[in-house]
Amino acid sequence: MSGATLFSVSFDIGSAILRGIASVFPMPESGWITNPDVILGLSAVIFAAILLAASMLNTILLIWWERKLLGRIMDRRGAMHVGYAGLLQNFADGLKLFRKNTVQPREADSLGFYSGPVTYMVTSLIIFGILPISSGWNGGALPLTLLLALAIFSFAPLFIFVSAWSSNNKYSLMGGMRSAAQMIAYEVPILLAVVAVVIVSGSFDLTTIVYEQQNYWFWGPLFVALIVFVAGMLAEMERIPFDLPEAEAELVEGWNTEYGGMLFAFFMLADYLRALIGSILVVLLFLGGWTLPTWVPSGLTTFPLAGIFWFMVKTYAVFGLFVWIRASLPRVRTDQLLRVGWNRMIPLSLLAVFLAAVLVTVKCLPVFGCVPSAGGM
Amino acid sequence: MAQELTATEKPNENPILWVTRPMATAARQFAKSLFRPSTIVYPYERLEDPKFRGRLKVASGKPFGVGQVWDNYRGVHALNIATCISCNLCAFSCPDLCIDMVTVPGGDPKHPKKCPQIDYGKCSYCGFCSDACPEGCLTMTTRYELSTTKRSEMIYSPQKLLEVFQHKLPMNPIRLARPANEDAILLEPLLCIGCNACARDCPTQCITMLDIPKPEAKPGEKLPKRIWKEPVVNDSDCVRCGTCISVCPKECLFWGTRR
Amino acid sequence: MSEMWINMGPQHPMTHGLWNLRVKLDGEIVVDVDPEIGYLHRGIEKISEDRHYNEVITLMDRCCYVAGFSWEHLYILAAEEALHLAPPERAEYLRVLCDEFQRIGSHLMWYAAFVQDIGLMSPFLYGMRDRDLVLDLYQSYTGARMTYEYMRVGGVRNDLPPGFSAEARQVLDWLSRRFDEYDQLTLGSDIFRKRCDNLGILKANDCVAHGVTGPMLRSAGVKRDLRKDRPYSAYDRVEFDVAVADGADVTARYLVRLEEMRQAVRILRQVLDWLDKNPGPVMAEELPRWLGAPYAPIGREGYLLKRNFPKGVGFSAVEEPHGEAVAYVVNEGGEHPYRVKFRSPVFSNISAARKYLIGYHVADIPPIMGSVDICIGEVDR
Amino acid sequence: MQPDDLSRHLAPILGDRLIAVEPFPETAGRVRFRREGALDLFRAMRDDLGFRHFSTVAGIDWVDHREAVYVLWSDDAKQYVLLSVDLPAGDPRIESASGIWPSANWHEREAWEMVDLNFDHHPDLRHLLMPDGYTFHPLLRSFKLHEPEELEVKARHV
Amino acid sequence: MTTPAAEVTPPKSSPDGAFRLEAELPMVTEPAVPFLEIEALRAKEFIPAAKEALGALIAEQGQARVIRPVFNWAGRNSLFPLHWGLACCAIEFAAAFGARWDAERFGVVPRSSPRQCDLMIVNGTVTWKVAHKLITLYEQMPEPKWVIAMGNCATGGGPFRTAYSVVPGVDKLVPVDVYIAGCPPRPEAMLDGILKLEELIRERKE
Repeated sequence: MSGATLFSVSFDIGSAILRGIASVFPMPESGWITNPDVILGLSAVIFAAILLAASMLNTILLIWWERKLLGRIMDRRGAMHVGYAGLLQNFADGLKLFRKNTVQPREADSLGFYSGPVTYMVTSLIIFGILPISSGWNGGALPLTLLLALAIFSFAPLFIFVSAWSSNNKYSLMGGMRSAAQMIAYEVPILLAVVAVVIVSGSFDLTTIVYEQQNYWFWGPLFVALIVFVAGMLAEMERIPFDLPEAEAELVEGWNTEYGGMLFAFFMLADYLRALIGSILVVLLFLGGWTLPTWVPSGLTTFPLAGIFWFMVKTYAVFGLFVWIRASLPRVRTDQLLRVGWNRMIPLSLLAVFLAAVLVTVKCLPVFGCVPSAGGM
Repeated sequence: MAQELTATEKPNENPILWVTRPMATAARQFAKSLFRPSTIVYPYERLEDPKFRGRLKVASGKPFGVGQVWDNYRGVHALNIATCISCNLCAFSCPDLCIDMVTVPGGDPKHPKKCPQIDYGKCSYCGFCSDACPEGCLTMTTRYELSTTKRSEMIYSPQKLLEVFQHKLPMNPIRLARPANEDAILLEPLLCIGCNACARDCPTQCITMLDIPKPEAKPGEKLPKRIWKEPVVNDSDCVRCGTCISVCPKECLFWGTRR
Repeated sequence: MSEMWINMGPQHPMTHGLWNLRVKLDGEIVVDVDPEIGYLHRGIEKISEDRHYNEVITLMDRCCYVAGFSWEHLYILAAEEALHLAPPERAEYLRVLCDEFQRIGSHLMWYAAFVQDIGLMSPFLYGMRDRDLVLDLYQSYTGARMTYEYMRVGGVRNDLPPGFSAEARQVLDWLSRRFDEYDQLTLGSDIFRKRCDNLGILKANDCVAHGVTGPMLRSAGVKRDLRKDRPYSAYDRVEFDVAVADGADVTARYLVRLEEMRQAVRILRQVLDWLDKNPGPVMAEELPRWLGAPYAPIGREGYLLKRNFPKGVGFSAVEEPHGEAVAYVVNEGGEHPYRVKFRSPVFSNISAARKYLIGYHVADIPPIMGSVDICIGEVDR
Repeated sequence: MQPDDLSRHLAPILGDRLIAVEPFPETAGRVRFRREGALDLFRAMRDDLGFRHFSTVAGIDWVDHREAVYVLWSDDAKQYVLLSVDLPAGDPRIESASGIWPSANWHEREAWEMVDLNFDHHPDLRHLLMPDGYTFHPLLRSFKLHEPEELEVKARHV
Repeated sequence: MTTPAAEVTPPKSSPDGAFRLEAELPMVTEPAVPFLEIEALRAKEFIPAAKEALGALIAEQGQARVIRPVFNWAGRNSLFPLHWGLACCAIEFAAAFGARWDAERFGVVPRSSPRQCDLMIVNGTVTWKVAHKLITLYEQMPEPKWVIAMGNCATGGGPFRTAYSVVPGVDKLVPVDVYIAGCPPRPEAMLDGILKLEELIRERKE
């Protein structure tokens, strides 16, 4: 595993810029420009910018992917006239929403009304800083990446509830309450399913977890945990069949009923950011991250940025699964959702933890490893 | 009858996994529509194009439209001004009162030629007018794109309807046969004053004024003051528009069954 | 949270039309409801009094816009009775053909709207796609997709175009395969069953007391179908079963409607067979001059002489896709009907909303109201 | 069920409040009664004769008087029956049927709104189709429709 | 007596060859446009828009003039209509979002909340009872916003314009940008109206 990493790339860019500046203006007192700390600071900024651009681009691509896939499942074409095959459709949507007025309802709480979407968006973006995309392509190499990611991920109900309450609309309020209840209910099974992964891999670091999957991906031995995790993620992402907070049929648009213009765009983007994060987590925890099995031809794994490529392919495939579920399943009801969450998912996740413990103790993991892989990319 | 109650019981199948069956159905549909969804890319493809006509292709899973859907579609009218006889029947038969008869150039000054002007903001496309048109000059075409930015552009003058006609769109081929026991225009001779109004205004010129013998005035009786002519209607040419009845000053013409 | 009233409507995704459901909620539980209609009241009964008998047909298509044929049929039956006319037999069969195709089209529209209410996305598209095929068939012989103006007092406007029968059979084959697919997407999913079983229960006694008719009534086990009980047109000459279920809940209504579509396919095959074999006139012979439809110069200006036409009262009832519709037409000898009164099935079905909504969750309102199959045009008229 | 059956059954109950039972095509008949006997007739129809389904009530304005036509259906006989009652135009009151058939509630509201028939003891006689405060009764013959004011648009190509 | 019945009589002479009977029609095969090409059909429109933007940038050097074409492009390609159904036209409105016409191709996605909409398609008869709600909904939509009067009832009351309860034309309540005639208009006609509105937005100057 050699070559460029995300940080080295941004470091190179930053130092090149600063060195260029220093060479263009060879002033005696400009030595501070090439100071390593300054270069480091600038490269951090560039790093963040690249991350932001990449995550936004991916989110928008994800929306396009969902629209096209949904269209095909529904026997139609989906967006196709704006840009090639509708690729620019979501840019048009974003630009239009950016231009539109934002109407604040009378008697709405402006602090919560405006801060809700922004914080919702920002917390979703933060997670991208710590998710590894390929070996070396991550921001913070913290030892507890997984926990941090899940912790930030579960901030969302708070902000949703704040913005729902602030918009002073009954539908919003009901949507916010549903959202909070549902996210809290599904936090526990998700965390327990993650515990199963942690037991098997022995680490809270996402990069380590991926490297632990070099020999076998975890989806085989930890199938129960995968099921629980995917179901929980569907609930966290508020997608059909668990899209109750935005249930279009009864609550007009759920908690973003009163939001229009850019704030609505924030909600929309953050929703899909969370969907992207959910898909990425599934890939990282269960599908071997950026690694491929050993039996694939080596040409597929050695081209530049192959890790990122395969990682993206897997992520979009997992999201395609979510879209497929969305296209074919009805929405459940609140009480059913909570009942499933507390009565089914938690026992199931406990079972997953127990199975993981048994597997580790008996050391029979490779038997279940469906995709033997010698990793190394 | 084999069964009396058909759907009495809910099918109580136990799904293996509660999501598999609908997801499998969706996947099957996805596989079908992957390369050719049943969408018609409207501004570029049109259902009225010949390639969508013809036989139905549902068997292949691509429902694209049925047969001669378009031949008798009721869209914008086409008016052949040349054959219009200004009989007013279209305006009479319009349930929505959207047809005005306006003067078009071409008539003689005494009998200005009047052709229908249609307000498509009121028209309900029922086809009564084209059914009523005796000469077949007002028909409905397959044109349906009528969006405008001004309300006034929705009013189609006879000239504009003529333009539609000149586009030679497919027209509604269904012509209704005339009822065999149609009533005819009858005359109450005692009331008639022979004023020629009916013959003058008849759009088909099927009324001729024939001389009638002037009766001898009996002593003490005063002859009615009138022209000694009487209208005779040629039933085979008459289109039953009722113009003669409406212009008759003495209300001496009426509908009835000719013996 | 204490109880609160919320307005669901007039612009709300649940309504499928223009009406307002005021709901009193205790948390997520419905405590009280108050349906409010009239947002689409267009005065059809009043306008009919100013219209010629045949011109009322254009209003009938727009009265119930998903079941135009059925309402044309309803009005035509009453008007013919009021005017003492009888259509030829072929016209009766053609009307049954229209009615049953309309039943399929209306139920497909219902299916598309209903599955959207419980959050199913793709079946909406499938339902609309298959409905478009049926609409194509309408268009091929009436010339319009939704507003047909096809039936006339004394018969129907025109005969079927050549080749119609073969195409109709193809569509029927296609549809009967699709019905199984629909079942896969709904009944095959456990979530659907969990959502819809034992939901919106309205037992047979309540149905009868509140005037609820149609698939809602039949889903409660009452086998009342005017096509069977009081056959009109050619319904006594075709074979079919009345779809009945006994759950009285949303699933039962779903089953009844799906079964009705299958029965409609069965009826249509028989009717098409009959029509293929028996050509004939489609308009009655002895029509009064001003009813001889196409050429009637209609006495707008009032100069046409009033003729002595026998007075009469027409009463008709048809089994519309939504339920029992009744028309009452008074003919006072003029060119216009003196009074036209329609009874809409959905009108009564909505009025019983208090009976089948209270006690359920707010999330249950859309599927329950969806299973009622609301067409607000005929409710408000 | 024939008109004779109806009159045989109803005559003892209603007495002189029953005017006649006329035959009506494709129904069990048309019962003409005086409005004083409304409740007794309704009860008899529902309980004794099995007309448990209240279909509709049509109000007709005959200028000099008004008429209410009730349409009922019996699942046993599989027949409709029409009940017709004449009400004076100045005082069009009649007993409400909504106590007998709950479904009559909305139909009577509509009849009151449209044809101005007053239903006594109706639980909730308020506007149904028209907005609150609408003072006209549109289906009366004296209420005339008129074309809306003409748009100031003229065709451009004349 | 000859039959007075209505009959289907094929046209005796097709005046222009436009009539074609069924037997002469070719069998429908697959549509001729290939798969990828059809997706790219309207992509070409983006290039003129981009050129327009660039040209404006070079010619005018003014910020507003540069940005306007881009935003107009965005605005006209993502019209969110309000999801509500008034009457008959609402069914055709729904059919236009069905599989056969698929209005989402143009970026037209109905939203239920007026705050997120920029296009109100008045698809049916507007009665006086609902008039003030319609105005409220229009006012709840954020600028810029457009109104399409779909069908004759919204345009001028249609067949019901004489009725006591019907607003004769929604332009008496809200400003209307595009009228679509038809009773009801076909889904294609509705799409045609939306395309006409897009042309309007393309030349927008504010």
